Amino acid sequence: MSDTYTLYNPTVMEHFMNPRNMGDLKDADGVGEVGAAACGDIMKISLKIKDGKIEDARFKTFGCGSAIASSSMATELIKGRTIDEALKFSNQEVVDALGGLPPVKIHCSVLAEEALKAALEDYVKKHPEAASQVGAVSAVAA
Amino acid sequence: MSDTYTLYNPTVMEHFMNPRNMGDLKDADGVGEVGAAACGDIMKISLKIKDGKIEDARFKTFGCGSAIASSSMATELIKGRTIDEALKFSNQEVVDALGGLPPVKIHCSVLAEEALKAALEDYVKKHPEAASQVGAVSAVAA
Amino acid sequence: MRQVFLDHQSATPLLPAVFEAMRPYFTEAFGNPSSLHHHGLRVRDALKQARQQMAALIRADSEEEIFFTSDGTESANLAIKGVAYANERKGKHLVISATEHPSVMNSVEFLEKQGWTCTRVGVDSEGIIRLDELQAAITPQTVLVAIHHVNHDIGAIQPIREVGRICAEKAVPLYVDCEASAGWLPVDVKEFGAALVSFSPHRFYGPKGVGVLYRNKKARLVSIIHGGVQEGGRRAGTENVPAIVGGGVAAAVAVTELDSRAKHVAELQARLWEGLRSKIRFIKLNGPEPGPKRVPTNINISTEFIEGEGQLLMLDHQGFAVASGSSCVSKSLKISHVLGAIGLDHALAQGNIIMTLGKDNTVEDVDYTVETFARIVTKLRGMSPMWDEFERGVIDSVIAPTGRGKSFSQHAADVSGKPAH
Amino acid sequence: MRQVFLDHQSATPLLPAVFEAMRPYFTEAFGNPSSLHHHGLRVRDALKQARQQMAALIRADSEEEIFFTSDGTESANLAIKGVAYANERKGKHLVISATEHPSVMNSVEFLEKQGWTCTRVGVDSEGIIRLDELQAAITPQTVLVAIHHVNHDIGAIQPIREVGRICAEKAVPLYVDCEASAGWLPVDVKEFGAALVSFSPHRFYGPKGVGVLYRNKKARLVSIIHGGVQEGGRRAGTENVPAIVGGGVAAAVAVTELDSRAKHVAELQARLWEGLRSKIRFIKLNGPEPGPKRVPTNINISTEFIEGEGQLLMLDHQGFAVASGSSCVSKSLKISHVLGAIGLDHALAQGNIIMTLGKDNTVEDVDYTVETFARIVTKLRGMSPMWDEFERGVIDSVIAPTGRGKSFSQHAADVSGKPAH
Ligand SMILES: Cc1ncc(COP(=O)(O)O)c(C=O)c1O
Ligand SMILES: Cc1ncc(COP(=O)(O)O)c(C=O)c1O
Repeated sequence: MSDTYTLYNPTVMEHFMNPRNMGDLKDADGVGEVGAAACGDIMKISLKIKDGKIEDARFKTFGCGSAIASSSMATELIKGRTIDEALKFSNQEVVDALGGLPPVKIHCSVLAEEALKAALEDYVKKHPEAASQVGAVSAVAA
Repeated sequence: MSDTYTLYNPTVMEHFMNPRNMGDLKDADGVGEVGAAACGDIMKISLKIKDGKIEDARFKTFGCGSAIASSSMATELIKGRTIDEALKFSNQEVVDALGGLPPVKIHCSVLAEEALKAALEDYVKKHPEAASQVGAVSAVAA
Repeated sequence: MRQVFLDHQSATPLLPAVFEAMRPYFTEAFGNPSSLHHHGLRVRDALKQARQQMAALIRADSEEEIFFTSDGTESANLAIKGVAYANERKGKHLVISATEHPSVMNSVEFLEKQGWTCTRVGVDSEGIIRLDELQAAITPQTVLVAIHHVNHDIGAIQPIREVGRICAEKAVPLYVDCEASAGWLPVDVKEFGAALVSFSPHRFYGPKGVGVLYRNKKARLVSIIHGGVQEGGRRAGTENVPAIVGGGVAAAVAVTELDSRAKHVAELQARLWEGLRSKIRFIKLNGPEPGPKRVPTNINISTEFIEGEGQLLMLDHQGFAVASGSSCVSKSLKISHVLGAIGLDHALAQGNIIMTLGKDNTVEDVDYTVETFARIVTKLRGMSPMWDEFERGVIDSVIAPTGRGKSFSQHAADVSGKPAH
Repeated sequence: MRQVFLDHQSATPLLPAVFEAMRPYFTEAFGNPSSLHHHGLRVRDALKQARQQMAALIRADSEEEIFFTSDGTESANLAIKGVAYANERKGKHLVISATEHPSVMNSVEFLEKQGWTCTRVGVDSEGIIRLDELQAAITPQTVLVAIHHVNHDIGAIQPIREVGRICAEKAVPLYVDCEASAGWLPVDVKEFGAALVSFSPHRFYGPKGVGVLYRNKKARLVSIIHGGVQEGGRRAGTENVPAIVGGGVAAAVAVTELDSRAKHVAELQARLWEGLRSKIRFIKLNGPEPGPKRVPTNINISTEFIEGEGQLLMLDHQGFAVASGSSCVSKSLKISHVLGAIGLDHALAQGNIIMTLGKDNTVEDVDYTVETFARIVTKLRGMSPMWDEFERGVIDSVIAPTGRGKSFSQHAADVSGKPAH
């Protein structure tokens, strides 16, 4: 049956079928869109940031099940974090929180990390006043 | 079951299981023993000849089922024939009378022909007086 | 949950009659056909009957032209390498189409490493081989032409009689991979002018574990799996007797049911494509329209702005089994080379879904599929940044261009910093 | 008629539990393991379990070291050619024993045509490999040593641990063909020091249609059947799911029953040989005496002055299934190369019979076999000119020479005008 035999583990499947934070944020403070050339996945993350903290996050993803689940999980994890914390975010957190991804799909979690960082970078570009708080951004994004 | 699925056809099997003319002839007039180098088969045919006619024939064979069946059938066929007729004997008669042999086993019937001819040759050697009747022997045996 | 199986290209359930035919060969008639005692001879007889049944399916003259392998892949390997090695002194050039199955493509690649050369003949946008290119590709060094009858991905039926005529003129043996057609379309080795033909009963309700290779006696072929002298010295190894027996019965049933099966799936195929096209915008059929140029089992579509694996997973979750040629579903992370060969846009290749019909599918299955699939497309487009960007005029549709925005490939290259393919 | 099956080397009936395990995979769980939907994933899980069961039988660390092929022959081809091709740049020399199965011998011959060289290491008169010769045969160019665990014809158990030690010292991977031992003798890939091990469940009450290749992750191996990326890219082609599942269950049963099966057949083996030797004159056991150097399933005898096929046929007619290494039973009309390698006299090789015991054979079977066989020997000797000539002192016995007469070979040469071998 469909529930017993699935390509991904139940957590991944649950995030794929019922993704959290799907959509766009009106008046987002930062938006990042990244793509994986080989696989054709495209991921977009929008952030609402207030007082150096991520208040809200949304994603849209063109990609496979694990790409959708990864963006769902990444936006879940990142909410409430400070920019500094968010800059240290690693794809491994997504993999762990999802209870693992097939080896060939790890790049989906990397894409989620990249989309998040692109969104933070966009935020800093649009909010130069925040640059002091997020000194590390350019280093990371370089 | 053993009767339904056999390596050879029922005629061959019958001649193998119940060979005709098996044994040696006391006071044979001609005995021929031939062998096939490759396969290791050895076949011996003894003949009783009277008035230029084969009165009786016996065989002994070291060899596979089709070698035994071929010698049984060859001795059956040859009985009652004149020496001249016997000299024209061909392995194909054995194959036909047996209702066919697997291609790889045709050489067994050839061996039977050879054993018969060797026995006839032996007869002529031992009975030079019969040479006139059997002018063709040396040509055939050569 | 209601189950709709639309992946008959990858698997078919065993016919009950086939299972019953196989059953005695597991425990009762368990002999080895190489044995000389009655246990062996009994199964040897059974293999002979299966050979006759296979020969009848493809209208071969004699069961002695039928060799058993383990699957369609091995049959293709044997055809390609077995002919190449047998004719090494004559020449070391092969000709294949650009859309052959990987079992052919990769056999050829292996030979290329060993010093052979190969010309891959292109196909048109429907996936039909270019006969003029084929004609030009054959050289005096060519020892084999390999053109499949029907393509596994897009269902395109190749003009095999014409191919056969060209090969006959040039006196080069033709190998026709009939894996995607045998049991569904008539195959006639003589009409095809084929020296070799392969197929596999697991594609038409027979068992896994057996492949068939027909070889015309005039074609030279050496073995590629070495050992004992099973299969007339062309394939060593203990024969998979139950599967061979079952495959023979599946072939016999296919001979009698071929026309009715083909008619049934052709009706469903037309209805399925009509339903999808009318309910879903920005959807494209890959390969020829349903009709004489397309195998009646296959529908291959690209749905724009969404990716194939997601579609497949959501369909699976709803009880629908389908396949996809998207790069995300392949272990190699590459799109199907067939979609590449017909020049399909990369974005459309990513949105690929393959539905293959079988004799047990119904009109209700088809309507239910269209309805469910339309809902899934809406859901996935709602999640897709591409759909949003298309609606906002940032990127354009390939299927129905609006004249606004850049291409998906350009956009993907912009966001990833690298070209999309 | 009473049936006594004494050809377990060529075939074993399926265990009922194995058949039941396979059954759902024909019609219900008929999916293709490459599919991403639940039909495919379900059978993928089943394959994983079968891999674990296979790994357990040979004490491999991980199921990821298990690859499925179609039979023992293909596994041997993959081991030999797959390692040879993978290490082509390192060297092109192989070492095997002179008594390997044809699947090994002929794979090597094929490679020899492609530029490889091979040293065939001799065996003693019992069929045990000469370790000093092996040691000397390995060169810096050697990329693989292939020595079987147990010989298929004469049941000789090779000193694999010593072979493994030599290979480890020389840092050359060792491939051990365990087709004639797995399921009957303990196989431990690590104790053996084996980089590759092959076997096939049809030899221990599993189904035909599946072979197993264990490969230690450190050993380089490329695929020889090309196509899709099944089996971790090591074997393309649709997996034979029911057979793999059944093979796994057969392996699991073998793990638990190995000791009792081995003990049972060892008792029968001793009784059979004791019975034959005491009832029949001029009979010889080929290979080691029953005991630690001989697999407990196998009795290989030569009965002097009569030929093997005839013995086999008469036994079959009485309901007994056996095999023979005589040239008359082989399609190539050659005696088994194993009998040649142990230096067996040609006449004795012609009189060869192989009886292989199974778990369902009984003491009564054995006694009945001895009795029937003795009668058949008498009948055939009565028909044999050789027996007569021996009695008359024209030719001598090889087994118990009397000092009178010439050898069979000399006699055969004399009557045929050509040497006997
Ligand atoms: C056209 C074609 N050729 C060859 C094959 C390989 O056959 P098998 O899966 O039996 O190994 C396939 C399998 O799908 C196919 O579609
Ligand atoms: C020692 C040995 N290796 C390999 C094989 C070949 O295995 P299969 O018959 O499964 O192809 C056999 C078969 O009898 C064997 O005995």
